Amino acid sequence: MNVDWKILLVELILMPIVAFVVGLLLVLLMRKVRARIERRVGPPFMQPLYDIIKLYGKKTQISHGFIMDLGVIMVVGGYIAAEVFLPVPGMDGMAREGDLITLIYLMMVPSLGLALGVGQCANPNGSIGIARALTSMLAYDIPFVIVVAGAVILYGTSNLTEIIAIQQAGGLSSWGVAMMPLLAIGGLISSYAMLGKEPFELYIAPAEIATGPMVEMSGKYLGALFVMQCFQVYAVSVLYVTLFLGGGENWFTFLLKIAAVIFVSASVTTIFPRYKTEDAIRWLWKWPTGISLLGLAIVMAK
Amino acid sequence: MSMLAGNLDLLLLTALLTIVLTYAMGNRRVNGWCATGLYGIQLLFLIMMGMQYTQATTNLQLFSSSLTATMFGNHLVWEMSGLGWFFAVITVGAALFSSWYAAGAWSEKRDGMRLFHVAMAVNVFSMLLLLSSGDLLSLFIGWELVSWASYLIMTQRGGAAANAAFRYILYATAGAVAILAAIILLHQKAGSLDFETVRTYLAQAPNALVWVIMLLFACGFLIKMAAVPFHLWQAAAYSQTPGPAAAFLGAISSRMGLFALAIVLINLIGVARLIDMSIPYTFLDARTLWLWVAAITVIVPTFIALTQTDARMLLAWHGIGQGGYMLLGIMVASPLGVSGGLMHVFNHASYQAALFLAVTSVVYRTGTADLDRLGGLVTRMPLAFTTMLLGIIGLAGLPPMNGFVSKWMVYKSLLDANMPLLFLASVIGTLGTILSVYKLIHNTFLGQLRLEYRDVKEVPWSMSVPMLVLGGIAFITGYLPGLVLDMAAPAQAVLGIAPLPHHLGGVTAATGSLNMIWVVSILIVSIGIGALIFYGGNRTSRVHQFDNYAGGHFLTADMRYHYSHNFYAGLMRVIGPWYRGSVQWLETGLVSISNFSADLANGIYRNAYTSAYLLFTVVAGLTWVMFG
Amino acid sequence: MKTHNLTSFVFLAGLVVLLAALLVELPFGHGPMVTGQGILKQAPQTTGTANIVTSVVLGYRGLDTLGELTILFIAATAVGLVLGKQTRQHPIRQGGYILRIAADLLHPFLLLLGVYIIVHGHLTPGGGFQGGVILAIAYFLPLLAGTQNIIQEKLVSILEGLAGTAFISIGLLSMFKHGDFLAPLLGQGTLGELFSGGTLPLLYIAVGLKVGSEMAGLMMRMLQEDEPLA
Amino acid sequence: MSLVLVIAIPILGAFLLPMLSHRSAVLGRLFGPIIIAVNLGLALSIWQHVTLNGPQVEWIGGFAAPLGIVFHVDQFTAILLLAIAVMTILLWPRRMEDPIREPVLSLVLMGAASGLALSSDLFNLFVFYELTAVASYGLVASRATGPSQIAAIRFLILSAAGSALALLGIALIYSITGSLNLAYLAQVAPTLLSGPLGMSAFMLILIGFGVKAELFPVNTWVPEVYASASSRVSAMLSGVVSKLAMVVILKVLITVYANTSASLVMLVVGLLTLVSGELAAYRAKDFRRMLAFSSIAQLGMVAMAFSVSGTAGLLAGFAIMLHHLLAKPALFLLAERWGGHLDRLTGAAYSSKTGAILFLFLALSLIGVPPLPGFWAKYLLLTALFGHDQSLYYFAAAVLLITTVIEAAYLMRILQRLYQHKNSTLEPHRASELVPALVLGGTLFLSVLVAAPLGAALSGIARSSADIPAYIQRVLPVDVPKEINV
Amino acid sequence: MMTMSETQIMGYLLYSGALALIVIGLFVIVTRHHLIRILLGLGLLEAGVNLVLLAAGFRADAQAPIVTELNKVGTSMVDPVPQALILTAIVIGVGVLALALAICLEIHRKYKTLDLRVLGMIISGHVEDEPSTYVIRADQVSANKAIVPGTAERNV
Repeated sequence: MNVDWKILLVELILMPIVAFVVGLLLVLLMRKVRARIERRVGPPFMQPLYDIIKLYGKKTQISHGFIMDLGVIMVVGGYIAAEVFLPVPGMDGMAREGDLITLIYLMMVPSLGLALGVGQCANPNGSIGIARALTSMLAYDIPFVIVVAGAVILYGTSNLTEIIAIQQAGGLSSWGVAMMPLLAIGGLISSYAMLGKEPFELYIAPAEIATGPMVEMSGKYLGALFVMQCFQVYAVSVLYVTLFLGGGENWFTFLLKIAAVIFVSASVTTIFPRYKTEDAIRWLWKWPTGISLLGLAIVMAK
Repeated sequence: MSMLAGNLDLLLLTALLTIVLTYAMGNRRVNGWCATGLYGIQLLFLIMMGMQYTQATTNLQLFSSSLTATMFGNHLVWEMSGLGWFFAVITVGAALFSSWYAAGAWSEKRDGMRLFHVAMAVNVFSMLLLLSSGDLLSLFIGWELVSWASYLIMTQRGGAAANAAFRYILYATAGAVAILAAIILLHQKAGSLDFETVRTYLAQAPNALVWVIMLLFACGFLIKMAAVPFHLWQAAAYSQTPGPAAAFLGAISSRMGLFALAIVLINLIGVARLIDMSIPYTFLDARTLWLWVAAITVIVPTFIALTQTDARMLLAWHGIGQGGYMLLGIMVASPLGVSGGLMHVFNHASYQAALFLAVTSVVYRTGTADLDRLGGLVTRMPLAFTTMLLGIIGLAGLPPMNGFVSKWMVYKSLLDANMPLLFLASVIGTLGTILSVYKLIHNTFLGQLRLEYRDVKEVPWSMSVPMLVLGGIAFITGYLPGLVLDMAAPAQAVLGIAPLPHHLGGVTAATGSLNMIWVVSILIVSIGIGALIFYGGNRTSRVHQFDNYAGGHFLTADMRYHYSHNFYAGLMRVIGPWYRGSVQWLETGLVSISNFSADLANGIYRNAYTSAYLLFTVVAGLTWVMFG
Repeated sequence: MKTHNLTSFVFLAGLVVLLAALLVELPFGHGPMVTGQGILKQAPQTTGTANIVTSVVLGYRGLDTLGELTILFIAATAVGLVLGKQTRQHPIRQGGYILRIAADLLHPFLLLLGVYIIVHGHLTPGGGFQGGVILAIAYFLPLLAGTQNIIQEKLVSILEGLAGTAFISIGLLSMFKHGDFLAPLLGQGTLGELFSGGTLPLLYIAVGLKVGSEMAGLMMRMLQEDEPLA
Repeated sequence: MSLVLVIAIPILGAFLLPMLSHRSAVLGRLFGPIIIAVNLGLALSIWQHVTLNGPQVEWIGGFAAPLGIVFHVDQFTAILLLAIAVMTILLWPRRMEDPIREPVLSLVLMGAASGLALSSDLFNLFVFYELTAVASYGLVASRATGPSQIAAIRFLILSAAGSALALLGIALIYSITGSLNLAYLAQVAPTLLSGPLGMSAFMLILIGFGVKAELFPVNTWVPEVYASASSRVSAMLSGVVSKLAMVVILKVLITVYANTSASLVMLVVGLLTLVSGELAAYRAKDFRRMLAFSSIAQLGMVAMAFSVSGTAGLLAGFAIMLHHLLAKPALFLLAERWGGHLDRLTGAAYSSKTGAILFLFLALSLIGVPPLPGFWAKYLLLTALFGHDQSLYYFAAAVLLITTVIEAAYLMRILQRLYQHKNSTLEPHRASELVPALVLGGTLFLSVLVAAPLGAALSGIARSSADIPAYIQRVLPVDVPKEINV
Repeated sequence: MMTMSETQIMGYLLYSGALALIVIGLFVIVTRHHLIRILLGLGLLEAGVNLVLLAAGFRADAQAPIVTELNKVGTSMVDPVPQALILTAIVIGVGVLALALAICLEIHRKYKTLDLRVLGMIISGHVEDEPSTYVIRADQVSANKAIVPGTAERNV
């Protein structure tokens, strides 16, 4: 494997940082959009960062045992690992060593970590929250997997860099969104659920934190989860851009695209109420799954 | 050394010797260690054979034994091919770790250890015999031996175990007669039973006949694999046996079905033939049929496992489901798929054994495997927890464990073969697995520690070491999957599949490659970074495990607040109704039919007017021969 | 039970039809008597008995005869086995005077008749079986008539044993002399005379004694039952 | 060396035994075994003679066939003779209510059974059949319990009526052909006996001898008798006598009625017997009844095997016969202590270990687990059935396979009970039962080790037995004219 | 000597007699319940069969197979073989009958009944077996009524 080690090392260090920064911006964007829709001013520019720093600096940090720590470590570490498999303009990172499927499974490691951590702090509400979370993972991953399958079969490869290359070579008409619009819709909806946005936000339940997974998460535990949120928002949006919007030709269009994705999701989700878990499952298994299957059929027909 | 190397007789004799010695030693403690040592020797012989593959130019080398016989005109030979060797390594390895675990503290103040070790040895021997069968008849002989040996190992605890084993042996006999029918049909048509003749005959046999033979064989072998709809027997039968035996069975036993099925479907009939054997009035062909059987076998047992409340039952059900992945990979019959399927056999053996042993450790200390009555043991039994963590990550097929690699290969081969629905099915299986294994580890080790288990201690080293080593194997083969892929290469060659280009870290394919060295290293490093960030924050203060609040209300340790029962209530509310469509009715229907007709027969024999039969028969018979 | 009888009737009717259909097919009166002709041709020379049936019974089919003797023997044995030891001697009801006298008078004549029939079995109709039965009756009649029991169990058992042994040993003898079991021995003499037919008359005497003793034994054991059957 | 001795000596012994035991009880007690030993020696010498220089023929009394009675012995017959003698000595009653009469019956049974094996004259076969029958009624009734005697009388009625019908069949054959010699009949059969008349004669003979051959549906006596008679008698009947009745049917079938319709009849009868036996055994509540039903099923398998014409069928039939000849008596001997309701068996394995292990072995062999002999027997049968390219034979094979599962079900259920829990009320087996059973089981086990040469030898035997023209040549050296015009 | 038509008639007579005996015998065996009657039926059946056997040996215009001055060797005689066979068959019948009667005696001593249905119920386990505890009233046996286990009451 003839890679330039220095460049690779730089990339490996740079990509998570970029992801973190961009993730912060995206979180900010989401909160801003929401605030604007709700006729509020919204947080200042540095607010997300401040939150994290504040949480890490808290005085009382209650730990329920090593596994709880391990859990949040896995949460953060898993996403850091995931980021280097997501190609961004100029930086492929590990994308050649592990493909789309690897990435998806890497992105499941943090949820397992979270589950472990929450499970360790013997709080029934936490466990219930985890049960909710895993259930809705089952719910949204099914349409998402269909989308992935469709994309891989359409592009004939599961290597993200090549997927990007194929789309950019063909121009706008060969973007995923043009080639497989239905799958694009399905992917968008399931990405909302993945991000825990309305109407699928029940499992994170940020509004009533006492009955969600984060019930015992105070201080830097919650901070780690905030970091995770940044990474997650970044990862999901970049993945969507990579699959459907032709990746990033350069940093400008790249940021534009992911911002667009987040903007759309933020603005759309704001107007929705919240589903119960069961209803979320039913809905996700009815509409996005149906749409994606239809799209898949079209892709197969091609 | 050279005369030792690749000597099948030596291997079989050692296996036989193991039976004799374990019987002779009886219930002494040393028995277990001796058995373990003998398994070690067998593993050594197998490794020597493996060496020969590295030197040999071809992967098709056979290790023939001097054991042959000629019965009624067909010549039975026993010779081990690469395929058999691969499975044999797993078999002996599983036996090694199981008996190692059983040899230690576990066997103290426990009678029937002789039976345990003998049953294990008999299993290993018969499996080796099966795996080294050189023609269909010797295959059948080995097959039956394996079935009855597993019956022996299942039934040893008596009571419920005996009933489960009884159910198993009925299924097994049904399968065996199906296989026997197929074999004799082939013998009549092809004239001989050695693989070469059968292959050449099947190549030009009419489709209908091949269908019949294939279905008969497949029924027999799928029953051993407990594929849907024959899946009812396995979980109970495996989980009721003593822990280490359950580990052994769960690791390898039902893979014998896969071995035989691979030989018949891939090696004898051939995938090309399967593909052009289309099912009338549908757009399906034979291969698609088996692929879907495999996919359903992935999904159904996994979601049954999701509902289990006994740790061993849960694991056993997952064992069935994982068998589906192997069958999927092998039936895809692309280099990637077959390697994935075969590798998954190894990986599954490693983490499944580890999981069973971990659960056994919990049972050893707490006396129960009921998921509703455990919890919080992580602080008490950290090593068992570690083993189980490694195990469930492997079982769920997440990086960095080896389960991920093989499953990745199966997914990839399915996508490359343009089978998105099967891919979807297998991923659904994985998601279900994640849910249920989290329930397993959560209900066992996390959450509230029950008061009665307050001063439970870690299991002794003699038990914890083997299971940790198994977990370690699961991790290392995940880190360097090339090791296993090298082992699987000869097996793949035997099945007539092109070799898979791979390296130590994984596979490189045009359509997306995987290099676990990188993936795992990155994951480790980034978890390290995560740790840095975490410990960079303000220092934490531990609270006692019993110091818990919920909703601001203090929870006393004696009250039960561990959220374990009916863990996925919400999900069950949605998918619960779908569990009704089980195939239980098939079994019960058969049983009631046979009972009814049996009563009928008894009635005939209990009639008081027996001489009337004479009259009736005479009249009927004369009418037949005179007018019929 | 009614249904059972009804079905039986139906089937029996069917049987009648079928058997009738079979029997009318049979070549009555002119069937191919392959064995019979051969025997009729050979028998006078080979066995030298005027009564060819006898030569069949004791010569050509001597083994069957041995078999049936054995059947009688083990039937008697089995009867003894079944009825067991517990059958006790009970006082026999005395018959009327005339009956007893008649029985006593008839006894020697019956004996004589039986012996005659036995020894002439190879010349005239009749033979060991018929004569044996008469012998048995000769001993049984007084028993029925209620005079004292003149059959000793011991005697009977010894007699049946000896007779059977005699039959077989004649057979074996002929085997050692002639090479074949039950082959005719001692030259046949002239056809139609009393001392002719080689060993066959001897065999018939053995048969007669055997049958007589067996029948007597059977009847005796039966008689020792007192209760009438419901 | 004359063949008749095999019959004459036991009968002679039977005649002499009462007198001897009146002389001295000890001598009488020893006499039976001595006679059997002599017979065993005779059988051995016959067997050796036959294996050395081929099948033998003997004209009784030197009267040339077809006029007289003919004995014919080939290797299979010789093996049967050996088996009869061996089984008689193994099942010889140690302690008996009646020290004189039971040995007499057993001796006669041995002689008559040998006669059944040897004779090739239709009526002579009938006589020996009746002799066997009477001896076995006596033996069944010898156990002075009510049920055994009821069973005996029911058995007697059925069997006597059956043999009357068989005699009717023989009479029909005689009036058609005018001869009773099987070889001669084999010659004339195609012209004279292939019509409905001849076939109905076969039907009558089949039904008549089928009573003792345990063929459906005239085998209703089997469970009663085996459940109530002493287990040695049951062993003798199911092990030896039923086989010999089957051999008689076989003789008639392969010599005279070697046509498709007859073998079709055999197949159907065998199939019904198999199915009814296995099903009934599946629900049997009593160990001995279960064994009885399973022996019915085995004989059904034999009948199915003989329905396949040619060497394959004979080979399969012989294999199953010999296997069952060894396995079932051993099981009946075990049943001596294990009779009664199945629930009594719970935990019996802990009271007599050896018995349980022996049962396991025999059960596995009966189910047909390779490489035990039972498997090879079933394998041969299946091969024969599949070799016959007819749908009905395929169906028969399928049924056989399915019933194998049922067989496994009931045998394994017994095993479950045996090993269930430790407190058992049953007393362990006595040596007098265990030793013969172990001898039989051991023979079976040894046959596993020498399976390959054994199989080769057996197929040779079957080949020689299936060669009918040679048989005719041996029995009728001078070709008898088919019709003698009067 | 006998003409052909007479032969025919004789044959019909013989065979119809034999047929009648066989069928009546079977009828008794099948439909009666009393052991003694069944044994009598057995006797009839055997007689019929023997008659068929006898008829097999018959020849038109032939003598008895006994060589005397009247009919020398070579004159046409009837077939001697069936006669010998019948002799054997009869004796066999006698033996079987004797044994059967003995068993009947024994059974009657034990159960005080010879009704096959009751005995059948006893042996097939519908009524548990304890010898000499069954009293079957005579009317029940004589009248062809089914005897249910309940009516077989104990006498102590």
